[in-house]
Amino acid sequence: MNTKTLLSLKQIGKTFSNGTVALQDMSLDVHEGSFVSLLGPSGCGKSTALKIVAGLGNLTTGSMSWPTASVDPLGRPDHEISFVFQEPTLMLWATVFDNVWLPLRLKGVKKKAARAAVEEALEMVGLQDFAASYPRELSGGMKMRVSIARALVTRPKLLLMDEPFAALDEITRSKLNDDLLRLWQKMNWTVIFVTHSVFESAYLSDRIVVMAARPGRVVADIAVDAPYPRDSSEFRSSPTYTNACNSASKALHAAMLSGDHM
Amino acid sequence: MNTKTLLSLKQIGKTFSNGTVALQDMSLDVHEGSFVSLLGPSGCGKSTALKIVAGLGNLTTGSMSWPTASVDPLGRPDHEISFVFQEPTLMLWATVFDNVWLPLRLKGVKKKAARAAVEEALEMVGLQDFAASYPRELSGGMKMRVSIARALVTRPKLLLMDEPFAALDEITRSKLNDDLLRLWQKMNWTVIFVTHSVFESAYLSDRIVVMAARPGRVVADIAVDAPYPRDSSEFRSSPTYTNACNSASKALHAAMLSGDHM
Amino acid sequence: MTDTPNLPLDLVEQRKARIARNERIGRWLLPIIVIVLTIVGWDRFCVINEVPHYVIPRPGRVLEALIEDWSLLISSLGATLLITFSALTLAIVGGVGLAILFAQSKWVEMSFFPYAIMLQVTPIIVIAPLIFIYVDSKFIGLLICAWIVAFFPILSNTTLGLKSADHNLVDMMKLYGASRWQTLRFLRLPSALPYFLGGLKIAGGLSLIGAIVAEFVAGSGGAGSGLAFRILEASYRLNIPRMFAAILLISFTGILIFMAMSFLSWLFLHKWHESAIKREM
Amino acid sequence: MTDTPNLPLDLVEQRKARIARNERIGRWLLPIIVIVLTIVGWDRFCVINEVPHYVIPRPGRVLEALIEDWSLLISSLGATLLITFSALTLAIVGGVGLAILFAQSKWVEMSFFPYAIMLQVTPIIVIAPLIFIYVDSKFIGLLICAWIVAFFPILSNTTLGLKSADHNLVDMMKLYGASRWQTLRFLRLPSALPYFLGGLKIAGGLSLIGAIVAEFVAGSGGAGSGLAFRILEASYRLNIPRMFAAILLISFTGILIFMAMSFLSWLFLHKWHESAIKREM
Amino acid sequence: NEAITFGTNWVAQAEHGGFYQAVADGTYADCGLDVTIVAGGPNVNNRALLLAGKIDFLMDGNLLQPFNSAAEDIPMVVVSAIFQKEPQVIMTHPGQGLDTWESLKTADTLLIGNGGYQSFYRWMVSTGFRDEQRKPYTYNSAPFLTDLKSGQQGYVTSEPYAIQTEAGFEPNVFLLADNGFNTYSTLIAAMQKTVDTKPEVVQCFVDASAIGWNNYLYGDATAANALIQAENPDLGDANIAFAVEQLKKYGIVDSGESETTGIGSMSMERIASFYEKMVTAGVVEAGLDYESVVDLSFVNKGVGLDVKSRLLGN
Ligand SMILES: Nc1ncnc2c1ncn2[C@@H]1O[C@H](COP(=O)(O)OP(=O)(O)OP(=O)(O)O)[C@@H](O)[C@H]1O
Ligand SMILES: Nc1ncnc2c1ncn2[C@@H]1O[C@H](COP(=O)(O)OP(=O)(O)OP(=O)(O)O)[C@@H](O)[C@H]1O
Ligand SMILES: O=[N+]([O-])[O-]
Ligand SMILES: [Mg+2]
Ligand SMILES: [Mg+2]
Repeated sequence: MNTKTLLSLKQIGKTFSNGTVALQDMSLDVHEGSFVSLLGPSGCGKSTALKIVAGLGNLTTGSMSWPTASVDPLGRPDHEISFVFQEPTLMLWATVFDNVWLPLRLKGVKKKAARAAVEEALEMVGLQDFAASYPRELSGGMKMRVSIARALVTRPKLLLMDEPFAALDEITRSKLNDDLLRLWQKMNWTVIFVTHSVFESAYLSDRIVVMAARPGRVVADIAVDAPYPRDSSEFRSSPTYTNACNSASKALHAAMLSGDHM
Repeated sequence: MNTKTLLSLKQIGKTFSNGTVALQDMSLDVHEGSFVSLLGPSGCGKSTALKIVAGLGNLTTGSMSWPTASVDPLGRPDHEISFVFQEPTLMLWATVFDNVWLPLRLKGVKKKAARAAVEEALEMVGLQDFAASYPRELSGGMKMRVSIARALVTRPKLLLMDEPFAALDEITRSKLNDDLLRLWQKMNWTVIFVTHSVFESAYLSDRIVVMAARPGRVVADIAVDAPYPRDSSEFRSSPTYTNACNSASKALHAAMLSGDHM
Repeated sequence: MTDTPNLPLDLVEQRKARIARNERIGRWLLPIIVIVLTIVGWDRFCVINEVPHYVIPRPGRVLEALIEDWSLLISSLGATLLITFSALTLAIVGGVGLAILFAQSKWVEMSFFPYAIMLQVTPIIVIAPLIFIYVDSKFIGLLICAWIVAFFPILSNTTLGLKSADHNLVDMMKLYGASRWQTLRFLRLPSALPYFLGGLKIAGGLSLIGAIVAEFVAGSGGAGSGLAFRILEASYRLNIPRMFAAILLISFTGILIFMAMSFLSWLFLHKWHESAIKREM
Repeated sequence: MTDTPNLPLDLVEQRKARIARNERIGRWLLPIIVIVLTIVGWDRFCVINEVPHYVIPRPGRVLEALIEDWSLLISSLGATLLITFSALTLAIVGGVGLAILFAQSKWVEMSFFPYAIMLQVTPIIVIAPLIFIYVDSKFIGLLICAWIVAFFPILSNTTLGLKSADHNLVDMMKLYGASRWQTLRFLRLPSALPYFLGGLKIAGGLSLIGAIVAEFVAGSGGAGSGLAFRILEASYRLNIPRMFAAILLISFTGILIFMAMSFLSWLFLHKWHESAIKREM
Repeated sequence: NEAITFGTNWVAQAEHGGFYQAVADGTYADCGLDVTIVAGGPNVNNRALLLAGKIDFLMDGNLLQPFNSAAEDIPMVVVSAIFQKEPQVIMTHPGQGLDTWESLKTADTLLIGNGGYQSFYRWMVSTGFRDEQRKPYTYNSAPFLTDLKSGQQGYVTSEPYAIQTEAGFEPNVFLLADNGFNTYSTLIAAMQKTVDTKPEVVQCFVDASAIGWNNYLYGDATAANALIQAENPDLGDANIAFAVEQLKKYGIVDSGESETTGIGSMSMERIASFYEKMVTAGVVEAGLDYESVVDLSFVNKGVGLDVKSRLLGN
């Protein structure tokens, strides 16, 4: 495994103009090729943190750096980032195909050249038959899957996923979990993955970061020391997995109590 | 427990104009006071079925009746129905308070008179501090919780919930699970609850209905014969629970294979 | 809904279907009834108040004039429509072009929007002579006048639409490194479409009005002159039925243009925009 | 962002802040530069082309006229503004009222929208005499004329807006048994607000133009007459600097009205609508 | 006193002087009328108000409109002709080869308003002018001033003055009336019904207007001018003075027939001759009962001649 640092957040803070302190003094180093899960109560700042990493928001305090990438004057790295937003965020006026094609299209890939990649991505999320549909003709989970396909189609260096599987049934979800892991290994991606499922985080990631709410901050950083590929049933009954789940659960409980949440 | 039939779907079918057969020959009787979970792969027609029950869509075939309620000429029952949509569906121009107040407001309840009820509902979902916020100032999970509060504030006879807790962390989710069960018992509600979690469905409901996709139809109907209130840890280790989970999982797997899904 | 299997629908569904059918028929029947009533009302008004024919002619007389002067009126209509559609085309190009320009930066918008407003509020009748001092072609002069009247709604609505793009999608564009132009092309323009088409519905009528005002102000007469001239002439000659016939023709044209714009709207939006999709659930 | 704790921001954040500051300054500076350049350009144009003062006067002369005739012009402006704002008020009431009526059913819309279009496309100059036959008060006559010019954009945009309500929210309203009126009040009207306000921006200028056109068409002169009459009179008397001064006053007023409408838009939308919220993420 | 309204065809001007004079000095009131003058304007359509019965009398520019009334069966009649000559002129720049009426036919551009285009210009076309020469005049002289090879319509009393004072040169002025357009002008028209039911009112209005005009032209016009200027504050004293001078110089109001039969006089011969001319020119159709739209019974009675001779001291 790689230990170069891809991304480094140093005591970042984000305060919205209505006074909400979404993040405070959050520090996090993400290694290249790692799979980091972000776990935390609703409203603790996970989405905010992800957007900041993606370069979509201004910091109020602190700094963010990309030690191994060259950056432009505004601090954006020169490599590909993909993002599965928490909401599907589809273009309503475009078909499923065109929605997934978009990131390629922005790079100048023509429809014909993009077809294979788009269809592969759609197949992965089980929507090969809906390429010509419009978003309004899809169910909630199907929309989310289009969004996932769109993120995967570019083969990014860094993949940010904000609760991508929350709207999916467990079988689809576990299939996609495995697909994602396979791709991640094959492509040597780095993934930051927001989830609400302790089990999912323990199964997928090599590191679980638990956050507490208002101010959003890191309260636990749990390594899941198990090699990939992980055999599903075997790994799920291993002590590493159980320990990781337990630590994460405990940290989450503690976080719930420490924040002003509920 | 009550055995009067509240709602009866007889071989209902729904075909969209693009040819998608969302539902076909779906029959379902829902007893008064029962807690029915709807489980099924993404895109199998759960949301469609719920909307039809709510009177928000036309049937293509079959019929729906309310044996114990008087209905208006368009077949709508005279009692209250609440709906937590799959998406938050908030009024962007209104504060959290006003969003939750809405159903009461539509009944002519003035702001002052509604305050206590609205605040109670917000407290239940942990958003008492955000009454004055606008939806855009909330995280994804918080928006969903506002939507849940809005559904609970009216104390409906029939509560339809479309994956209400999917966007929530597990701790919040289990708290809301318990709150919901408590309210359901106290108020003698009838609940139809769409979820992707087999565990959640087994824990909450007295009946699990499993659907298969395209055409959407009922493929299994599993009773969960355990008394309420259910002690969380005790019930979760009971054979009833384990059996229900297993049957549901199996049915779901079978459904995945039988539908054209993935 | 297609291919309804042959299962019996229950009573409620039948009732809903009946309501839908009535709605469908009413949508066409009621307007016709209203039109007929209007015409009858107009006729009764003239008769009961003994309105002289040279003040408001009775509908029959206007119809006669319409038939009698048909070829004259229709050729004038042609001339007016030429200006109208040329002006509308320019209004679309100009309005959308300026909106895109203004969307590039607050600076540009704040610097040049005032000039667009000045154009909108300056009465054509005042600047027409100035235009004609510097523009030799009469057609181009008329076009400029009609354009000035028509472009603003498109500009204003499109500007609003370009700003109304979903910010999550804007973020997504940014993330994938979309250029300014790509963001415009793939996100802002489609988002602005409903607003633009709304502006187009307004501008359609305005370009007709603009063409007529321009002719009033700047159109010399003679062969090949437009409907405005026919109105002026008929009014001067006290041939009031013909004047009304010309006005009716304008109104009718306006309605046709509006319907064309509405159809265009439907064409572009019915797949996805709330205002145009047929609700199925 | 409020209450920034005193931690050092790093270079990138400093750069972003600098860009934002430049943007803020540029938003005000650039328009001023453009205005100055325009005035200088106008002056140079007049001098280089030796444009006679009675065709296009140099800016200085217009300014002189503006100062000299200030009291005359300002009282005329008052008269015009009275019509303008009365017409705008009526346009809002009428436009929104009709839009609400039309939103009630496709029947009503299809039956009466054509009449709205007819009003829009009928040249004021033609129907003004008819209006004045049946309306005795000159003020009311002018008002009707200006209203006819201004109401359509509000009607059209509001109608579009009422139809653009999120269908999930429409479903929700239905579910909770909202009456037609409640759905309108709590859902459709707020959803239509951005569209309505867009229409208002167009109608603001149009009601000014409408007031001026109405005065042109129907206003005899005399004390208490509006800017249109001043323009006509000045033009007739070849007092071109005064004419330009009056036009400038109109333009300036139009810009002020637009700014007022924009402010109103901001006021109603900045809390929630994409087009107006300040992005923080 | 009976309240009546009189609609003019333009904003208050010296060309309306006599009417204001009769209002100001009580001449109308003396024969029982309370007259309100409703000023017109470039786009104001007072005719519609007359036809709809909203005003009692209308000032008509020339005889073409009454002919049109005859063609359209509109029961409107002309009861007096205050101006013996149409004051309409064509102006050109001096020294541009456009110094005679005939040479106007070679001008590149003639700026003629919409009304003029519908009336006198159609006669001009019949005499060799061309449709293509015409461009619309919207009461802004800038296009004329910038194009030296152009001509522009105007009232002999107004536009030449504005040109002289603002543009600084004296334009060539060609009075239409002196070049064959021999219509009466500033006609007083009323609906037939008014003439039939209230002849005394008509007579009073016609007579008092004639007296008013005599007083305005030959006596002390201060009160009338004050009324006019109250209506139209932009009109300067010099402007009025110029207008009155022109009215006299060209014999617009008082020349020919009127010198013997009084201001307002009309003769059917002259009307017939104008009608024939217009028929020949194709401006109006042949065979109209044009006599039906003129009623000579209120004029040609020498009313006001006494006032004139008293004021002129002979
Ligand atoms: N635009 C905004 N203006 C003000 N406050 C905001 C804004 N966006 C987010 N917040 C606040 O910031 C905090 C963090 O929000 P964020 O969306 O990052 O939470 P999250 O961890 O993603 O929650 P969830 O799991 O529910 O999606 C919340 O308290 C929210 O209310
Ligand atoms: N407006 C529509 N037009 C056409 N097809 C539609 C429309 N709405 C839904 N569908 C189709 O109907 C099927 C059922 O959709 P529905 O939303 O009921 O699924 P669901 O079970 O709720 O799925 P999920 O768990 O992903 O929310 C899907 O295949 C979808 O593509
Ligand atoms: O002069 N107008 O713009 O109608
Ligand atoms: Mg989030
Ligand atoms: Mg669903």
